[in-house]
Amino acid sequence: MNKVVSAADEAIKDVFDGAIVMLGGFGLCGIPENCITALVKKGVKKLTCISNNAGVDDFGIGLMLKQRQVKKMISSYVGENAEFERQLLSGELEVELIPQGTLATRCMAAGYGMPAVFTPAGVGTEVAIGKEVRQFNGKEYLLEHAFDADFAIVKAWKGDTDGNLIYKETARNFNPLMAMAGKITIAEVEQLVPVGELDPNNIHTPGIYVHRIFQGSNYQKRIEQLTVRKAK
Amino acid sequence: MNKVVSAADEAIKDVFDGAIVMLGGFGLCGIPENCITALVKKGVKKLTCISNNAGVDDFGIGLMLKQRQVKKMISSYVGENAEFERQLLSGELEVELIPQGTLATRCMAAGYGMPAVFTPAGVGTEVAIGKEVRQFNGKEYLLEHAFDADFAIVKAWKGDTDGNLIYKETARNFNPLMAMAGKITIAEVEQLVPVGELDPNNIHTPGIYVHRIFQGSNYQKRIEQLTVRKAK
Amino acid sequence: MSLTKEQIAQRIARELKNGYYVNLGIGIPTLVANYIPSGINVVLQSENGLLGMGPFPFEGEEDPDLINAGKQTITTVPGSAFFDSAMSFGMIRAGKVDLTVLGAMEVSEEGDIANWKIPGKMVKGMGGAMDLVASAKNIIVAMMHSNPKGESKLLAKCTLPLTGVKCVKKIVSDIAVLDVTADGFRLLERAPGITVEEIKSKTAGKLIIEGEIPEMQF
Amino acid sequence: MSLTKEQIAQRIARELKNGYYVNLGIGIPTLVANYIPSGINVVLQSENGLLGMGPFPFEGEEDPDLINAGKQTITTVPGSAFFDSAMSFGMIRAGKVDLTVLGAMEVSEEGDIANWKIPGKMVKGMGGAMDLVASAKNIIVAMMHSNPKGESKLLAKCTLPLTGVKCVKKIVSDIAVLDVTADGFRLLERAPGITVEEIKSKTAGKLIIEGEIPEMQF
Repeated sequence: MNKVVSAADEAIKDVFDGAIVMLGGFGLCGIPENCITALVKKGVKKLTCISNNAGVDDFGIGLMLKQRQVKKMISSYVGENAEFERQLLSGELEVELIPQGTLATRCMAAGYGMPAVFTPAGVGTEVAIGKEVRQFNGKEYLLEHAFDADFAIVKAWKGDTDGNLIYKETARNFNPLMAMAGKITIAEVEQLVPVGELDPNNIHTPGIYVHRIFQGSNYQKRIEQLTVRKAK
Repeated sequence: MNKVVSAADEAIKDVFDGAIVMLGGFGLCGIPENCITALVKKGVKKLTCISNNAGVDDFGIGLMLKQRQVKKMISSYVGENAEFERQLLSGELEVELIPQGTLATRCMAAGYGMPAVFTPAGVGTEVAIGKEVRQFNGKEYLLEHAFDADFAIVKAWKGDTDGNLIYKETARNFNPLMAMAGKITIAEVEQLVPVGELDPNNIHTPGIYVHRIFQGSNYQKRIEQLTVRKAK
Repeated sequence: MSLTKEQIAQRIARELKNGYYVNLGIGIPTLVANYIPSGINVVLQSENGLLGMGPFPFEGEEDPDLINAGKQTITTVPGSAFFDSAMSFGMIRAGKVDLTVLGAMEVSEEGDIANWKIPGKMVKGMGGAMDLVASAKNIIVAMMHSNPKGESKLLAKCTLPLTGVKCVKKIVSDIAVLDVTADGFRLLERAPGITVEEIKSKTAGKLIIEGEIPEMQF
Repeated sequence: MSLTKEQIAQRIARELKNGYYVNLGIGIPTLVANYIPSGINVVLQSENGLLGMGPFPFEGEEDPDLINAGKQTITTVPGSAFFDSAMSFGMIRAGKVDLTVLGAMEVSEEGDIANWKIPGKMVKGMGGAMDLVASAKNIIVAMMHSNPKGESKLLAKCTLPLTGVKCVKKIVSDIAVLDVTADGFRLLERAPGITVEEIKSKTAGKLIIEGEIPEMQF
């Protein structure tokens, strides 16, 4: 079940204007750098992007914002960049802010074939406006619907040619959840290995969820907040 | 955060008459053999057991059935043993049969703090009787509630002293789901290792879910259906 | 001549397409794995938590931690992955499994299926069958056309408690291949030497016969 | 004297109990990790997918794949585990995290909290705050008692858009420690040199003062 494609351009070739696209990563950690570059190059427009964050001015989804490729962002935390703010305030960009756990769970729900889930996040706040509230065991929950994305674009550490994926450390974040949730799931990996090389006990995303995989290149892996202790 | 207890007897010491107890495993694969032996020895009674299967006559939960310790079984597939059938037909034992995926998902829901989930399994069948049916995108789903178990007793392959767990092959099955779902979670492991020895990327059950862990012993690991090919 | 169980499995195997992820139920469906056409690459899912199921192990190489949903000892193929039961049924529910093959006691002309319970007899449970039939996008049933008493198992309405409603897409029985359509069972093929008349007489539910019905070739 | 940010963190650290799993928010809460009392063993959860967060890495040892929810480079301690964001918020929602410490712009006497949005200003989002406050069983807020204009941030009702309702259990401000009870803010301790009168004057919501209010010791 070989899922290998040559590179990012080929992997994202059918992402169409107006598509709903999930993009993995938390901040700039674990983002599909190669695919974002390819999407910028392709110039596809009017995208709805589901991603926890929106990148920074000159990296990540920020690059797509700069090209005005994004019609709507669905995120939990945005605005680490000036262009984003400008487009938002001018009305060029639509933003839907949702709690981070709700975002994660709506991805998982899609991957698990659950049409909707209940979460207490946002009860009594403006997030609850227009949503069904339901009590279980004396506590209130909001009904939140599974996402329905055309494409999920994720970044993994290792992957095999069958599409099995393993993530590294906190670069895992939303990636395995989105990988399950796309109608078409595209994975870029730091290390593409032959089938059989990954321990089947340690697979985070089974290949059944992945439609295309390729060996990424030139990862920058930018650090947003470098915090260190002085020498030992 | 050391969670280590000496042995099964100590691990299950507060399991009380009438408790709701989840037991991991699929058939006899990945069952908490040591804890079952300890529960039989302790003689605790009137248990509600949530487990995919009910063991065989002389092994697994079958041993508890023989001692008439089980008031109710919640399972997807039972009756590989004669004593079970006798108790069921005589009305000594109550059985609630639920679809396997529903069983798994109700465990997961408990571990994820989701009070209820929607699944299409059982729509239009007797499983749906008395349950809320709801349509999403033209398809019908049943509302199924999270389990609320006093104890979850699971078996893992490797575990560290902080309670982090790794399962082997298909002995994983319901174990990680139940591990998340117990008010008290007890894990027995084939290999108990010092903290720091397991790769944090490969943990299946983070220690936060586990309250007690011990090194199991004398695993029989019985095979229910031995199927082989003749010599190479 | 009616098909043997092996021939039913062999016929079903022709429905496999390259790249399919497939869940094979217990019994005849399991045999389908033995007849996968050459050039067709499929991955077998076992709902107890495995993608990439291989054949039975060689004698002495059985591993008690490695079983299929029928609790049989098995092996894995390269590229396999293990996961928990929630993810397993999650991928089934989300439609990631392309084809499910399972047995049935009864199928109705609307595609309802009954295969888990006979009232009055000991009930062992539905296992994963209800999840599979409610979720799979493509369900093929492997079954005998009639029960041992000679009564049709392809009915207008099921008489046994249902496993799922309006879900079966295709039936491969010992005497025929049929699609389940909005209008009833549509006869596609007949077993070698079996006449359309015989199939008609053994099908209690609405049977649609259009044009020439080819004979299966083995 | 008002407490410094470090002292607020230090005072909150005294609330930690051995065996606690703790989620520390961005800002003052992060500093709590520096003041964990000796003999108290806690595990830090970072909601982007880590249990067992350690201190910042030594210079040159930073790993871009290893960050906390504030996007800062971090390390892990032995026994750590990585997981996805759904499991991370799942364990929070299921009450497995014993304590959440976070900042606030306003807290009401009923325990409502506002900390994510100021109308008219650029809104960056709630991140994981709404999940945390809706789910945690024990929430301590680290905050300044008054805003820069000198207005109280402990109110009868929040004026800013809410993050969560009736969830805050305790507040450690720069001048006081208070429990949030069914009857209002209950004063527990005052900062060194701060009088009860001053706390009274700076608390807009209902304040309960019973008996002698001890001074915090550092």
